[in-house]
Amino acid sequence: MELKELYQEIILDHGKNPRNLKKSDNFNKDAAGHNPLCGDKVHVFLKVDENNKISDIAFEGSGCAISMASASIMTDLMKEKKEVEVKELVDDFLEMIKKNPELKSKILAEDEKTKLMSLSGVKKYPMRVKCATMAWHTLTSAMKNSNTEKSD
Amino acid sequence: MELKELYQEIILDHGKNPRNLKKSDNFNKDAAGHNPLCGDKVHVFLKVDENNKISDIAFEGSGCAISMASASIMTDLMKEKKEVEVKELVDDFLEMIKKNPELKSKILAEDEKTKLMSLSGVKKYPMRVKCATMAWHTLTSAMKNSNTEKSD
Amino acid sequence: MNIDNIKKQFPIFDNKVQNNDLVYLDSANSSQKPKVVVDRIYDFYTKEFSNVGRSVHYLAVAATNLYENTRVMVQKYINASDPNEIVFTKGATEAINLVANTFGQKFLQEGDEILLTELEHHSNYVPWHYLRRSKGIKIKFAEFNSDGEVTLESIEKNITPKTKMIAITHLSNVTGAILPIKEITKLAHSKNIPILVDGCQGAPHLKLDMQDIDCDFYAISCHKMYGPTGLGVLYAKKKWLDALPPYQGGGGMIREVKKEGITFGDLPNKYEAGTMATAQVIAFGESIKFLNKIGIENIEAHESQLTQYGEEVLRKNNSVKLIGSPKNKGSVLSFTLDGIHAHDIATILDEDGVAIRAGHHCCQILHDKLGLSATARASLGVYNTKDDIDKLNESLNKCKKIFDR
Amino acid sequence: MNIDNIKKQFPIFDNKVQNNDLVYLDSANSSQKPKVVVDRIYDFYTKEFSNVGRSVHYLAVAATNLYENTRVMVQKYINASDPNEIVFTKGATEAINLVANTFGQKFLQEGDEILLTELEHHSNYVPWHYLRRSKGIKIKFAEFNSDGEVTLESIEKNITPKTKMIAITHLSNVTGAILPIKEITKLAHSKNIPILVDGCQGAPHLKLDMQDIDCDFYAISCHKMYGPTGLGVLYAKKKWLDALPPYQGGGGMIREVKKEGITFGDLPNKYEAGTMATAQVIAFGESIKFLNKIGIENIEAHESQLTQYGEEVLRKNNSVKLIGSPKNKGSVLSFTLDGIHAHDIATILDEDGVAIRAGHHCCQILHDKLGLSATARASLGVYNTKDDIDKLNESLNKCKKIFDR
Ligand SMILES: Cc1ncc(COP(=O)(O)O)c(C=O)c1O
Ligand SMILES: Cc1ncc(COP(=O)(O)O)c(C=O)c1O
Repeated sequence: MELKELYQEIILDHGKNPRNLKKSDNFNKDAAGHNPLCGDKVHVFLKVDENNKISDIAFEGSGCAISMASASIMTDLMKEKKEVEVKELVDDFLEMIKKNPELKSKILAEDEKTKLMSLSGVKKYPMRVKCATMAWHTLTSAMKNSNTEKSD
Repeated sequence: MELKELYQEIILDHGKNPRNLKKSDNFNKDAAGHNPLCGDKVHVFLKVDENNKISDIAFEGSGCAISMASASIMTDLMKEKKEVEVKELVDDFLEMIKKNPELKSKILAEDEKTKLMSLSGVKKYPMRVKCATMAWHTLTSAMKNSNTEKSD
Repeated sequence: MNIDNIKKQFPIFDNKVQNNDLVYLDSANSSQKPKVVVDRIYDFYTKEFSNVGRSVHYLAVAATNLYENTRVMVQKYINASDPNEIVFTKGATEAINLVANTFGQKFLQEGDEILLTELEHHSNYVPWHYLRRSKGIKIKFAEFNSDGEVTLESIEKNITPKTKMIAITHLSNVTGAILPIKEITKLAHSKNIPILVDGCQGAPHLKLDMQDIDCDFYAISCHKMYGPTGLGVLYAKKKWLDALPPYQGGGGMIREVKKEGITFGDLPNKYEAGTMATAQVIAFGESIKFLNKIGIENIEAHESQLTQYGEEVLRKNNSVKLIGSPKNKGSVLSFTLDGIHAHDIATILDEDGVAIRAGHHCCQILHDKLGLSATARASLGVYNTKDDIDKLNESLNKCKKIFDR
Repeated sequence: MNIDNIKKQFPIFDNKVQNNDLVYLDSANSSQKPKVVVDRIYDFYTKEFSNVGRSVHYLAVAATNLYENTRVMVQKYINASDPNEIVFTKGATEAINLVANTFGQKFLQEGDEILLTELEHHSNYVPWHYLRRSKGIKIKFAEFNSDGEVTLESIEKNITPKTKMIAITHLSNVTGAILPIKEITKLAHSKNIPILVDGCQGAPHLKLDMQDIDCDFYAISCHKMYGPTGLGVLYAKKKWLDALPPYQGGGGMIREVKKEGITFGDLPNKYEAGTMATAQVIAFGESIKFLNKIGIENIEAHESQLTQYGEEVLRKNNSVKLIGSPKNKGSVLSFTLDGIHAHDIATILDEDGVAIRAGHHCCQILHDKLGLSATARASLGVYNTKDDIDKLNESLNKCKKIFDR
């Protein structure tokens, strides 16, 4: 059953007990993401040090298991990553979700890759892809320190 | 062929050479009618005397054979008619065009009735009914001395 | 009324969806279409097609008659007093925009107030919001109570001498509450305030009588009413359609056009600019016939039974929390499921062929107030059965199983 | 290209109309629909129906994909650079209203000028007229010459430093003149003026390349393009759709909704408020495929031949006077007949199954200038043949006979 692939134990675990879900007040970059269709929200907070390295990362938000798990796993993996690495990982993840069968980046350890690949189940659920990618797009915005919200 | 009923000789005659087609400047009531779909126009001018009788009637306008013939025949028949008679004739004509097989009014002579009944051919052409009735509606407006045009 | 027979009139249920029988519980979003409606579209395009009102040839005359006949059918169905009170729009959203825009232009000034409710769909808020920006008007929201209802009192409390329009839903697309629109209209009129009813959810499920309700405007979404997409109806009292300026400008709605100025046509053309949705209007006539054949009273009875049954079943399921418990409730069952997000529910249910909606259902203000980012919603139509509710409940239990691993 | 085969793809020609073969010469009003388009509507409603973009169940996902695929098909067909430059509307009239309204709101002030032409359809005048009333702008009309053409010079002459928008037809629905829109766009842009092209008559007949034309806005009427009624397309450069405010407000086009304020969604949602014409959009995809299969170059060649033939035949008929003789002429033949009003012509032709249009064709300014209250118009589509022209001519001779009694 494909549902089991979508809702793997690791997803349910991160979905129910998301890591790094807290308001960090020790950050210097942040961005908010929002899926207007379903109301899911995520706000990513970063502390980027003088070497362009993420020394701390956290997020706030609410959403479905997929989006929470994705933000949780992402924040775990991004800790201590340099800006170029962050970019590489985000691209690699988005490509994998869109089309590639596997992650290509060499930055992650095998167990980290396995963790991330647990999100690949959404490929068969096109309407849920956004749930998995929202945190990642928001991280990209945060690195640019541009808030993705637009005001009227 | 039904077309022959629609375009009877009398219609063609009145359509090509409409009677009373002139700008009268000796009038005290008038109204303009307009079919926005086809652009047909008619302007009816009346001189109503102290006895509420139409002592003079004319019209200006342009349009199809049916609308011109209808205005022409109408103006011919309305001369020297009293207000109540005008109303009766208009109602009778409109009822005939809509549903009655014959004219009911006793005001007209037989040959006048025949002339008017020549317009009954439009019954089979629903989109052309307005062509036949426009002048008559405009006459009603003119009797009330209310201009049917609305301005923005 | 034999409900099996009715379901048979909807071809969509003849086919499997992903190897499952379709359990369609998303009718508040859009209803399925009976065969008669789809056939009408087919026949119109293949045998009778022509544009309406513009040409005098045979097909054009016939199409115009069919089009105008539908206007009369709608008039009769909602018991409006005049066919010219029926304006065809592209949807309920456009109908409300039309009213907000033209009413705003003519009658609203800075500081004037529009009274909505917290139950409103975005389509009955955003158009008024525009007037906040362009005209400096204020928008007030009558609150809903813990049952998810908006009471007459809640409306009354929010009326001030500056209230210029009350715009409220007939039937909430989230809590299912049926608002006392007749009483609210009476109240509004006693203070000389016109009222717009967003009838998107009312029209498919409730008997409508415009002269009895006496509201000034009523917006209908035809695709939720067993009709085609891309069509809506605005009912408006003739005095308003006469008084308000035209909305969109174009062919068909003018009287005379000169370089210096333009005069506008009479009703019903004034508000129907450009080529209209001819085929859709004509097909919607079949939706009306379909509804009339079953009888709206029978539909009300059937759906009310089913809604009650749904409430019972879901109440018994301890993991489910229903949103709202209005005394007067329409065919909507919104809920949350312990610890499982609505999106996840919808995905899992879909695997069993159970189609529901998850999200804020275009009612963010309501969801904000409830502190929920999303809810799941099962909504009913004339073709639904108790079996559908049972299948919904089974699938909900499956969600629990998957998440409780 | 075998034209008989193409006619066979249109079911309307399988049936007699009032015992006559249908000679349909009213395509500028609305075109007939090929079977593939009608079938697509039927199949969508009976097998695949769901609302778009709002639910996550299978049918909704599939419908959303079909809907968005059509956006891409339209983008490719008109060679726009981005699918988000395609906005679905209820018609070309709405498309132009959308631009006039939002552009007016944001960029126009009292005294600003909009430049139209005397050829414009009411749909490309009335929306601008509204801004005359609300904003105090001025409207200028570039003149057409004795051939019924608007030249680059005529446009240039009317541009002033106050000109803020040029809005012109691609192909006149009365004289058939094809305007040099690429050159006019270049001229407009050299003076920093954006340009809207009313493409209602251009889109069904001419090869379109938005990036080549480089216009800012292009309005399309799908029902004239072998597609369903109730649908239009607005092409607009992305920079404009980003810069302009939203038009109608409702579900689907928002980002976040609070009691105090609203933020709006990104493209393509920003301009598609409420439930869209899902079935129509999806079916329009089939119209595009149909056009692609024949090839627009082949259609252009066929129609151009036919138009020339029509001009020849009607010129030879001494009683007929053609309206306009533009060098670059599209599939429209407007004319008058000595001493016989257009309405009478249309009625008599109809008796032979020949469907034409009579009236001012929503171009009163043009007709006023010509001193005519109405003209007759035969307009061509891909299914027409020389035989249709011959039958038209025969019937015109019959008109003479009836009137010359
Ligand atoms: C040149 C032109 N512009 C605009 C329109 C209006 O298009 P629609 O009625 O489809 O909105 C038409 C068709 O009637 C047209 O021919
Ligand atoms: C209560 C309510 N109002 C308004 C709308 C908008 O209707 P439409 O999308 O058909 O314009 C809907 C449906 O989405 C609704 O449920």
